[in-house]
Amino acid sequence: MRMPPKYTQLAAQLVMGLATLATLAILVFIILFVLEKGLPVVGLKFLLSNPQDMGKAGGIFPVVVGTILLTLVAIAIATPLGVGTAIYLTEYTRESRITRVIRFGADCLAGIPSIIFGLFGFIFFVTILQMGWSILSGGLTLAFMILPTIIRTSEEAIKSVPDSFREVSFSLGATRWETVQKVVLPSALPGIVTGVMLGVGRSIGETAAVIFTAGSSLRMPTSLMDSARTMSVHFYILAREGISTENAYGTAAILVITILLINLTAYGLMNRFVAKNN
Amino acid sequence: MNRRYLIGMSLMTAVLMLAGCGQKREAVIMAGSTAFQPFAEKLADQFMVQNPGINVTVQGGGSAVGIQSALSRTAQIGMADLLQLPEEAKNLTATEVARDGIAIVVNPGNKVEGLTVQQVREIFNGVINNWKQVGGDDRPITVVSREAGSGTRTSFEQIVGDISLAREALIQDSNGTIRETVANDANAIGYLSHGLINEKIKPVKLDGVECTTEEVVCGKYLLVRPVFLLTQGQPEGAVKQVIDYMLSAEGQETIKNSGLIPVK
Amino acid sequence: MKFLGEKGVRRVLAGIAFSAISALLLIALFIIKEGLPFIISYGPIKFLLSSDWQPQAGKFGIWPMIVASVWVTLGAMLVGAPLGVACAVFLTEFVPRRVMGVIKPTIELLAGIPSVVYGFMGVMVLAPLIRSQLGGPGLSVLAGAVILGVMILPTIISISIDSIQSVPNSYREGSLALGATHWQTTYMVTVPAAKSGIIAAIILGMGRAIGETMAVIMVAGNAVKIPISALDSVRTLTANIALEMGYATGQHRQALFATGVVLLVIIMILNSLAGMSIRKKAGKR
Amino acid sequence: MMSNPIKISAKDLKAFYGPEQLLMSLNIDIPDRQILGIIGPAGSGKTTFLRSLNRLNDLIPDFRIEGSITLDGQDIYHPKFDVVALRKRVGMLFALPVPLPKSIYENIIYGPRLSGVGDRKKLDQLVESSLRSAFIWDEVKNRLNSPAMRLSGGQQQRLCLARILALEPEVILLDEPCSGLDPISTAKIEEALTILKEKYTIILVTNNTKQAARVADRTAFFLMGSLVEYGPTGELFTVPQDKRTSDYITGRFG
Repeated sequence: MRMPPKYTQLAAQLVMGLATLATLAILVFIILFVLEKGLPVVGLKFLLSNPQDMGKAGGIFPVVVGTILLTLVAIAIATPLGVGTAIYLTEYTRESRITRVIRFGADCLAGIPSIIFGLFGFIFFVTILQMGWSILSGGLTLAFMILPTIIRTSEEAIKSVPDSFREVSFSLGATRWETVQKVVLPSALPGIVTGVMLGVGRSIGETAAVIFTAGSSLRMPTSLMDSARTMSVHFYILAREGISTENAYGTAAILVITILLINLTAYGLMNRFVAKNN
Repeated sequence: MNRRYLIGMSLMTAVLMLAGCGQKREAVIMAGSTAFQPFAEKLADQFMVQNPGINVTVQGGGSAVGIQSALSRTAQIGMADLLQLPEEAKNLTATEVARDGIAIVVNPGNKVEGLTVQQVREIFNGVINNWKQVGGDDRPITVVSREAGSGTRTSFEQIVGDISLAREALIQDSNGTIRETVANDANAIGYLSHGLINEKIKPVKLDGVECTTEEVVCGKYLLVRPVFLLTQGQPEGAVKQVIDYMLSAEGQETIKNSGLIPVK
Repeated sequence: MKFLGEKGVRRVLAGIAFSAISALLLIALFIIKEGLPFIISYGPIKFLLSSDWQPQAGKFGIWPMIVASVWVTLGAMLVGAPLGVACAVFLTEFVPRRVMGVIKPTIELLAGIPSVVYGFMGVMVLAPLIRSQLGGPGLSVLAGAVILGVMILPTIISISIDSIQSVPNSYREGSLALGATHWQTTYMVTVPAAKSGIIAAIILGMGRAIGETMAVIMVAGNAVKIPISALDSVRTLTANIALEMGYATGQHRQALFATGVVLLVIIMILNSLAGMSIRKKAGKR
Repeated sequence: MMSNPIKISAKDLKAFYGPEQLLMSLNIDIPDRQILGIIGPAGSGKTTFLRSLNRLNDLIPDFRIEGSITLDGQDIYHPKFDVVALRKRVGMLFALPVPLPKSIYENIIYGPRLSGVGDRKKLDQLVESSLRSAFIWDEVKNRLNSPAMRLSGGQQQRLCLARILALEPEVILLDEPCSGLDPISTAKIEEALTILKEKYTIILVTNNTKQAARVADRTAFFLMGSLVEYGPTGELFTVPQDKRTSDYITGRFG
């Protein structure tokens, strides 16, 4: 049975449109559900005061600080490593056994369950390297975890920069590194930022690996060597242990808002950048 | 971009170095049993009000983490709530600071008020699988247990005896999740720390004895397990101060008020 | 980095490029060191294929967990991959750019929602629904697959969108100019051109699904049992590790690390298969 | 006409891509400050030859070259020869205009800034003079900061030419620079070239034999990787020595 192309197109569009609608509906439902349950608790006071009685009452200030610090450490370590790897793979080598090994390594790393990262981080950073349960241990573990995401997305982004840009740059007397810095990276930036945002998302959202490496102390961290509890861990403990469902949803709502703000900022910066050049 | 990055890195290094030198307060880290963690946090807070020079941090992870971290000195005090400590822990000094009753709980909508030890055994073994067999409605039983190795589960199984858990049993990894699962499922039965009973679930009598602090202290209630603090060698210095505080009248009073059973 | 010179830069980058593989090796080394001796001493076949998991009684068979992991992951891919790819294609090819500009950030926002929130939604909304509508304990393979499938949607969608968008417009124009409809162009030119990115997206999504721990623990029920139907409660390999690690000592602890080894091997096999299929499809490239 | 000194000289030049040989033992001397036109059918090795002159072929894996090319008597394939410096001396204009995704101004100063020119005033001057030399200054002088991508095809190609001029090179390579342009833009580029040859050595690969006849001082005819005929443009087009040349320029094959 062959349908005329026009009807195939309509059918395809309909099916995909419905799929999209369903997907968006589910995702929007989750956001609205969290916000609806969480927003009533949220306020400046909730955000900026210390928790009391294991989080049953009071706010989540130390948790917010812990989350930000942990994510920053993870991103600060993983971004240069990930983007550097992507640059090496696309710009500095040809397809060879080495690149295949590196890619395979990255893919495997992407598949490693967070719990294994947690165990590893606990044995290696916390115990052997004597960093203890700390933001640093947690950040390093998370950096390992988000590294493959950043490598993969940056690689795709860098690959999609047209070769002609590189040729022009070389023909104008640029070295490879200058070409990478001035032409390739700027053009690939939106894709790289997407990767980093995904990485931020994963670090903020991680629970298992964080509990084992950064611990779950509810106190305000005073240095990177202090233990800290992230918002996800806080949510998990509050919700699962049934300490306070309200504060759990409040924490989740703030998580959602935080990520929204980060994304908006990144998009704003990126759009300005793209508009300037195209 | 590179320069900014370098500056960022150097700043971070600087912060790390400061962090290394800046800590003048004596630090005590406690880690282990998730069941005892909330109580330890509360006790630590009270302790630090009286001893501002000592910083006590409490981490979870589970009893095994408590033993591991005490052995590796990642934590000065390990917390374990096992009835019998494993081989690895025999070089550690164990101090019992509290006891904990294990309550058998069902959904508040359940008619059943009490069970015998034999009935509990058969329910968890899967021999009894409908509530009508123990005087309830005609509904299947959803058994909810803890993960293998859990202090609560080990103690529960050892005291009840002869339990080979039904394959269908749902497994939850903490007291809180057992409580939530039983609260959400009308057919469920589970067991949890006596201190965590609330209005969302209903404890049942075991052989006619209610799970209350009084019954536990006078030894009538059967399901009880100890909470140990583990240290390398005899506790001394700040570590001793922390443990002594927990054993003091005030500490034990807090333990009692929080729902655990004091040892003294 | 000017002071490094071209050669210096190359060397630094080569060093960096090995960070991922060294991280992998380091992790694998630790897990294998702790887990492999146990597998050998206990007997690989008994460990992998027996379905008795009773750590207290010294019985360690992980076959039910292997089956469960496969079921839940497959289920999640069945939910996540078609929805995600369809959504990405529709958004890039059939929706005005301006609308896309709003939707894509929203989707990326969802990538940041912690898995535990998805898990909690599963416990509060999905599991009761399954329990009342379809029967069983609610915490089940189905619940796990749906929650994981939804959870990996943002990852799949956002990476797929990026790769579809990077297909040069001249391809589309070329095809349209030859009289193909918009859909034919999408399906015969654009999507094949973006295939490597889409597959990468699906692999990343699958990685997340296999590796997810907390959400699965919350919604799958964790019973050690080979599932017969989608309504049965199951325990995945990851859940097995995370559930019991807190309390495991001695042989039990080794058995959990051994579970990690098995997980690692499964993931490597999956990745090799995926990698092979990409290379085959991509042909000479 | 051969009075100008030799700028570039290729001796026994062979190029390979994997097992395939693209250039068959080529010998050619290119005089300074003239326009050399290279004509020949597709696949005759014109572009390969052109890209060997600034070693852009180095970027292609499996590409290999034998023989020698000298620039002012220096072997540019000598291991110690600085490729980056070479490319600054030998600029190249591609078949399709490729403005970098930056503003017009930034496109022009891309090369100079890499060579370390940081003085704003000097850069401003450089931008104006190179845009003027490429006959595009009047069209863009009021929007130097707008994205180069927004220019029309013909403007983009002249911008690319200006970008090369800003490098102050010695040699300019042009690879079918007008293949995508309208006659007016083409005329502007050709006009620019005839003026530029007073300062630069220009090598123009073209598919359009008439263009070679119009602007080139000397013309070379390539066929299947070999140099068939090479001489002053007038002679090559009026009295070709080789039958294949006359067949090609009269349009009988190719």
